[in-house]
Amino acid sequence: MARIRLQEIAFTYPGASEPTLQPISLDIQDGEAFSLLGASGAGKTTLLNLLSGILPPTQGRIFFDDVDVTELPGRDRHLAQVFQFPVLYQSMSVAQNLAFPLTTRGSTLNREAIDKRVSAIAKELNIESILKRSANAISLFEKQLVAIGRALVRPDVSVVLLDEPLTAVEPSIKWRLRRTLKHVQDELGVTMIYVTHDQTEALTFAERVSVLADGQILQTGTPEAVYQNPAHQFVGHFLGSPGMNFLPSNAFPQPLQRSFAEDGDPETIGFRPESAGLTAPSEVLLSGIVETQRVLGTAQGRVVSMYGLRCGAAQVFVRSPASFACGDEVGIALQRWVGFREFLRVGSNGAE
Amino acid sequence: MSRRSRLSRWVLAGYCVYLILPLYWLLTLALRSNADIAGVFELVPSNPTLANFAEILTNPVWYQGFVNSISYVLLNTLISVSVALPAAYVFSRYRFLGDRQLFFWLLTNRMAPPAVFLLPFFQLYSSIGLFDTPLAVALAHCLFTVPLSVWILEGFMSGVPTEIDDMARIDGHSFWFFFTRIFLPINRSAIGVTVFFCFMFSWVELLLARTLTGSEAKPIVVVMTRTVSASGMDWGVLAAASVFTVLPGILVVWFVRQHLVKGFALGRV
Amino acid sequence: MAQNKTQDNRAWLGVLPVMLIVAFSGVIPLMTVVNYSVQDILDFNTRFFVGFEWYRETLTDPRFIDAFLRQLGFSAAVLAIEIPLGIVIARGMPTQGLRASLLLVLLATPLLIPWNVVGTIWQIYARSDIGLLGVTLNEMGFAFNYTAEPLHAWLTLLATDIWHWTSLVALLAFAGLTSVPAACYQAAELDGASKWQVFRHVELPRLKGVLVIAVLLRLMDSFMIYTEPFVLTGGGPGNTTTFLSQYLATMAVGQFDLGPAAAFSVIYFLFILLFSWLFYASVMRSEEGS
Amino acid sequence: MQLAQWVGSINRSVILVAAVLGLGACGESNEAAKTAAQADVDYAANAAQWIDAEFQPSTLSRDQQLEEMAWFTQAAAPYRGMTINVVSETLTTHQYESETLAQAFFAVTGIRVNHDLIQEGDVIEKLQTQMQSGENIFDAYVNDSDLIGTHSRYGYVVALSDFMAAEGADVTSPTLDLDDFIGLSFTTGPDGKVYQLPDQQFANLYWFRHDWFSDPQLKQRFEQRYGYPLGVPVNWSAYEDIAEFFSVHVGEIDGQKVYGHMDYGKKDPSLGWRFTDAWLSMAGAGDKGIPNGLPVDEWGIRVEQCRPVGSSITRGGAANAPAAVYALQKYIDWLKAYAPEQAPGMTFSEAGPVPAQGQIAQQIFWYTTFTADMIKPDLPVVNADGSPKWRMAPSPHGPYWEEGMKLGYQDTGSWTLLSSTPLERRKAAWLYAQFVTAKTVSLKKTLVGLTPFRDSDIRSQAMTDMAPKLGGLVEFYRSPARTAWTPTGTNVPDYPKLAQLWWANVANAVSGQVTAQAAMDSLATQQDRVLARLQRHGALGDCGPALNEERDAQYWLDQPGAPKPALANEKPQGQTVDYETLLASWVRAAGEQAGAQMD
Amino acid sequence: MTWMAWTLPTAIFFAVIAVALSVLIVLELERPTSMSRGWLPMATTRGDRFFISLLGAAFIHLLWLGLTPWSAMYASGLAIIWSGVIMAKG
Repeated sequence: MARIRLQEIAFTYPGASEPTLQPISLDIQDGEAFSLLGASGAGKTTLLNLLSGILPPTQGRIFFDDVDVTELPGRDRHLAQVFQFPVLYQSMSVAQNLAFPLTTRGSTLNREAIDKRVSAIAKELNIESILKRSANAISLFEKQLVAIGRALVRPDVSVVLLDEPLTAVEPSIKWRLRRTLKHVQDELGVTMIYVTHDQTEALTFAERVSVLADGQILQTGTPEAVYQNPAHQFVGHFLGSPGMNFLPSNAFPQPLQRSFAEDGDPETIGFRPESAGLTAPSEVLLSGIVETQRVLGTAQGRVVSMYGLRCGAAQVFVRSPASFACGDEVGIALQRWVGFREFLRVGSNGAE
Repeated sequence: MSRRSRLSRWVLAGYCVYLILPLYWLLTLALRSNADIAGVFELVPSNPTLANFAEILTNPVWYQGFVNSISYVLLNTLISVSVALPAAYVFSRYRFLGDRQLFFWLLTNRMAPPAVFLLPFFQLYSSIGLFDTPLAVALAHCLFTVPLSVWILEGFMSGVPTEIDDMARIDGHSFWFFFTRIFLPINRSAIGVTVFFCFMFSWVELLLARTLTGSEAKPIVVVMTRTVSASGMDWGVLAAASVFTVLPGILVVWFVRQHLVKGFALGRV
Repeated sequence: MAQNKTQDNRAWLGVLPVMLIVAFSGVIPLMTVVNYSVQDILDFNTRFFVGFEWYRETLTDPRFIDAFLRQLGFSAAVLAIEIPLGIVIARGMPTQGLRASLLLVLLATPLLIPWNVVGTIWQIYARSDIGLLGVTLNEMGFAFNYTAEPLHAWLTLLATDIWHWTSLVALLAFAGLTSVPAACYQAAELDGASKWQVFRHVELPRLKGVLVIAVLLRLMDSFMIYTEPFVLTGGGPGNTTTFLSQYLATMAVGQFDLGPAAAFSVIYFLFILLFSWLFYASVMRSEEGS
Repeated sequence: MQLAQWVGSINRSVILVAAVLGLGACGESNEAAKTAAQADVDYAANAAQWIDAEFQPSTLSRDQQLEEMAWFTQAAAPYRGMTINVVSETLTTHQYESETLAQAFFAVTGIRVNHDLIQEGDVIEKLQTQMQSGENIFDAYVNDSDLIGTHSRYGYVVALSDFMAAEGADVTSPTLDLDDFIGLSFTTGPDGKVYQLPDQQFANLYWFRHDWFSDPQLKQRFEQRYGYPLGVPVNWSAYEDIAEFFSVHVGEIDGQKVYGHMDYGKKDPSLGWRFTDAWLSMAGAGDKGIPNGLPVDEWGIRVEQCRPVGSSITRGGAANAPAAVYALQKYIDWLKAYAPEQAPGMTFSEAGPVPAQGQIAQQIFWYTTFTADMIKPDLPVVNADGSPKWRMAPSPHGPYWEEGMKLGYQDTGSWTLLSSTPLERRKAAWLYAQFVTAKTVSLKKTLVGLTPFRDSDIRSQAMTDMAPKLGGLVEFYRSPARTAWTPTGTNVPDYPKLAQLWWANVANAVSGQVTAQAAMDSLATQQDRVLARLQRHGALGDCGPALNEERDAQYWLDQPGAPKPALANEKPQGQTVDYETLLASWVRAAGEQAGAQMD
Repeated sequence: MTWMAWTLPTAIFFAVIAVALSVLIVLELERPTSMSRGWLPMATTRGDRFFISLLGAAFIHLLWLGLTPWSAMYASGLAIIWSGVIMAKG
């Protein structure tokens, strides 16, 4: 297990004019569950390949603990990786698959120690019952579990890279695998880097999340911080479903505009659908016209709906227990907002 | 990637040299006269002549041989692919009585040593009036090409998800429409590979082609045997003819090369 | 791949054309040959039933047994060399670009040359007076003469067969390798697998399908090798390169001795059937066990 | 039977497929032929045109030629529009027939001929396929007369004598002149019937470098060493001495390595021809009596009446007799000691052109089919003026040979008609066979292909004019000695089955795997086994084999004639004869014979 | 079909095989087998066992003819026993 430090890492494909990754610095703590979140094409895979040593960075250094591994080939970095599709050795049994990383590199472990380690991991992942089976003869879900087990089995593994490990798993059992992963991470305290485009996975798994877009890290922080306090408009937009609402600050009534100015004088105000409430229209509130309404469920005996509202040129979404009909004019009360100037956060206010 | 290790690249390079040298030698023979070939050893022909090629291009027997060969090879390819397609489809989609045994049985037909089977073959095709026609050779070669075609196509089709079939059914397409307009285009590459293999086996085969033809449908490989005669061996013309026989093959490979890689890659593995 | 297949015997309709064509050109001749094998046939209307006589004669003929053993040796050597070599070559192949296309064409070329021409090419290529290979070897100080030395004849035949057929294995193996996902290599790399382990555990299992067919095809074809040795050595010097087909062809097309030749063929067929089936069954068995 | 129905239905469907695919290639050409025939073609004009443009010189006058052609036009009238297929091996003569004469035949008769050329082995294979299946493949075959014993016994070949007298009478040319064919005796069965019509003829002779043999310095060196003059060897001892002289003692001439012997030894069917053609009889293994030796022939097969009775010594045959073993041993010794290193790996076809490269001093077993390729300008064996540096001469004979025995091989490629060919097609093919051997065209054909088959052509002025360029070919054919050169005879009841035994056994001895004695013993046993099989079913009729009981070899060796006991000295004094003297004797003898004929 | 050179014994032989195959097909349709394991080293279906017994019978004959001078009838007897054992217990 190790602390991973990226120092001004950048990467440009040979012959490409645009860099795929802008200089990035990251510091991932020993034993941390860390997520890299980004849409496809954001540079996640490139970053992963830099970490696993498949690609050499164009600039910058990579440290595992205090060792500079920038020049080291992947196999000497002591890392493990779990892929989108389960990668197993088809010709071996599950137990042999799990034991395999322990038998390579002139490992000094004896038979007994290996068996012990394998059964410990199998117990952790709850796959003891299939240890004897052939790797070909188990379900996709089990295969991915075995692949995860193989990544975790080495005691000297410095970091486990998880590359969208739930892609191939059926949606109905994704949560089981996710829970198992989280559980194992907690138990074993392995440094894990979880790469995904799925915010739910990223936010539920990680202690800290980095949001990546266009080869840049836009924000790194705890899931709460990233969700509630996006450092960049894109982060706000990208996370949540629907994402954050954005309105130019001059669309708000004067009193609000004044209070915004005290908090960094933003150009754009962002607020999440659940950080606002609907009331009767009022002078001091942002007003909008109900365009759509979708019932989400009930909370404390009241029906909660997602309202789509038109505020001037923009459309915003608000989650509210109030009951309005389409065409009604309503007032939107902000409980919490974040202000942006040139896409970057300049201030925030409100309580959750 | 770890696949192209240095050793294997060296082996490949060495093997290429190993492949090319005899071919080069064939080419030089084709450019020399018989007396020259049998008389002296030289790396580069010192008196190159195109007479051997001229002989082949001007003698209608050779030309006709090429036409005959190409016609039965094409027929064979056509028949093989068209019967193998439905078979491969049902193999890849259905379980049925004896399916497991069938492929092995198909292959066993290749195990018959040709020499003794020549006479029955001849009589079989004479008895239905096909002797000395390209169709006879094409059908006989099916014995080799059909099992292989089924195998290649089945492997590929098994990789095509059955959801596609269901989708077409739900969309209300007839089976025929689905098969010809949706399914076959998906399997283009596999058909390319199959064509290559059919071509390969049918083009090079000598014994059956010789037995099943007289003078009308005599293929190029049989015409070539006339270079051995009681007044010596016509090395030069034989070599020139060989060079010509290689060309169609190279053309076929060149045209299907993309499919070859793709078809192989997605196929039965 | 065999999941979600539906059981439906109507599928036979789809297989029927294939069955008919193969039965027509395969089974009828095979039955005819079996009929031949129990008769002494002088011409098309002069035949005599002789029972198992030809079988007994063939099986106790030391020339048959010698040829059979030689055949086994040759087929074993061919498989032992061509299969690994083909795999190594496939591993060295680039996957895209003009170079890949050209290599593909070059590899396929020997497969597209008529068999008699392959023999002829090598015959003259290996001649120690006018052939490139023969002259070169002699210049290098080896007294190479494949027409007189049994060992040289064998090596030349092997070289010819390798030249002719390794490409088939290589092309099939190349196909198999192209289908190995990059992630598998990466995982093995990170697991610290050695080159051999990568080959053994990552590539070989994925090559199994193509290799089964490559081995089957090469086994059958090498067991029936005829044209190349016929052109190259004629089975000589002496009997040293006389394989089963050489011997058979002399009987069948030279002497037109249909009865004994047919018995020979049937025995021959049974042996190839046995070997192929043992191989096929063992592969199927290992698959089923796994 | 269900299967029959099933096969029947397949037949129909396959034919349907064929029809749908429109494979009408052969239909088309038939139609073309028909339209040509229907049109009012002036066959007489065509004939005249061909005679003037192509068929000169000829032994016939122009009028005779026209008359002969007119007969063909008239006889062929019922068959006009047909297309017939005939086949022969690749040879200059047949090439001429295929490319020129077939066209002329069409112009004169309206019958189209596909004259196919394939390898000799393949011709035999097609012939056998037709014989074994009864299905017509070709309407006529040109194959060597070696098969006469087979043809005359099996009954699938039409006996031409019968055919010409009966159903083929209306298509048999009045000007055929059978007696003019020099190879007719080769194609006559033991029953006296003619089975095949000769089409081209060649022999194997002794070949040597006349320029070297007349070199005074070499002559002197030879005489010094061996005690007799260098010349055409009369016996094998002399041949061996000369071979040794050139390969070992001369070694190089003009900076080029030379060899005193050339032969071939690859394990190949052609290795069998080497032996079954004449080798054993040259050594003296058989009996006296032309053409093939009676009762024991050059294959070592003894016949009684016309029944083969055995080939092992123990059955009275000579296939493993001392003379046969000696013959094989000499062949091997010379091949290894005196021939070029590559020779053991060559086939007949590969070895044939080697002497033309100028390194061979003599070859004991040389086929005259190579003549045309030996007189091409710019060859090392041809003088600047186009005359050959080489000559051909009678082959030397071995120590067991006696006067009155076969001395070499001469064979005639002959037209063979099979009874399984439909009569109409057979008749049309017979017309073509007569056409390409008719006197109108035969001299021209002979001049092109150098394989003379008509006595009238051999004695023509044109051949006399050509003689100096042909190194003795014309002289040989004109000499009475010619009759000592014959093909495989009627003792051999099944040429294909028996001939295959030879090359396999000989090859074993060549490689040194077995001794010459063992090889010939095994060969004799195998030959007897084949004979026994043929005998067992009695299918071959009155001339079918009837093996003798085995008895002590000594009994047979003690009988006069073959098998002959071993000689104490197998290498008598070498004997040579001066080529010019020999030639003069041939010319003289030829003159006497001609004179005798005139009387 | 005279060219197929039929003889009575071979006709009977092929007829027996054809009948056996038909019986197998009918049986398979009526009572489908599944893979089962007898003393052969792998799981087999009825069809597989039929093939194995045929191939085995052929080799019993070959061995008999190659190694003993006695009539092939004994080999046929052995082959029938072998086939029975394989079909029942294989």
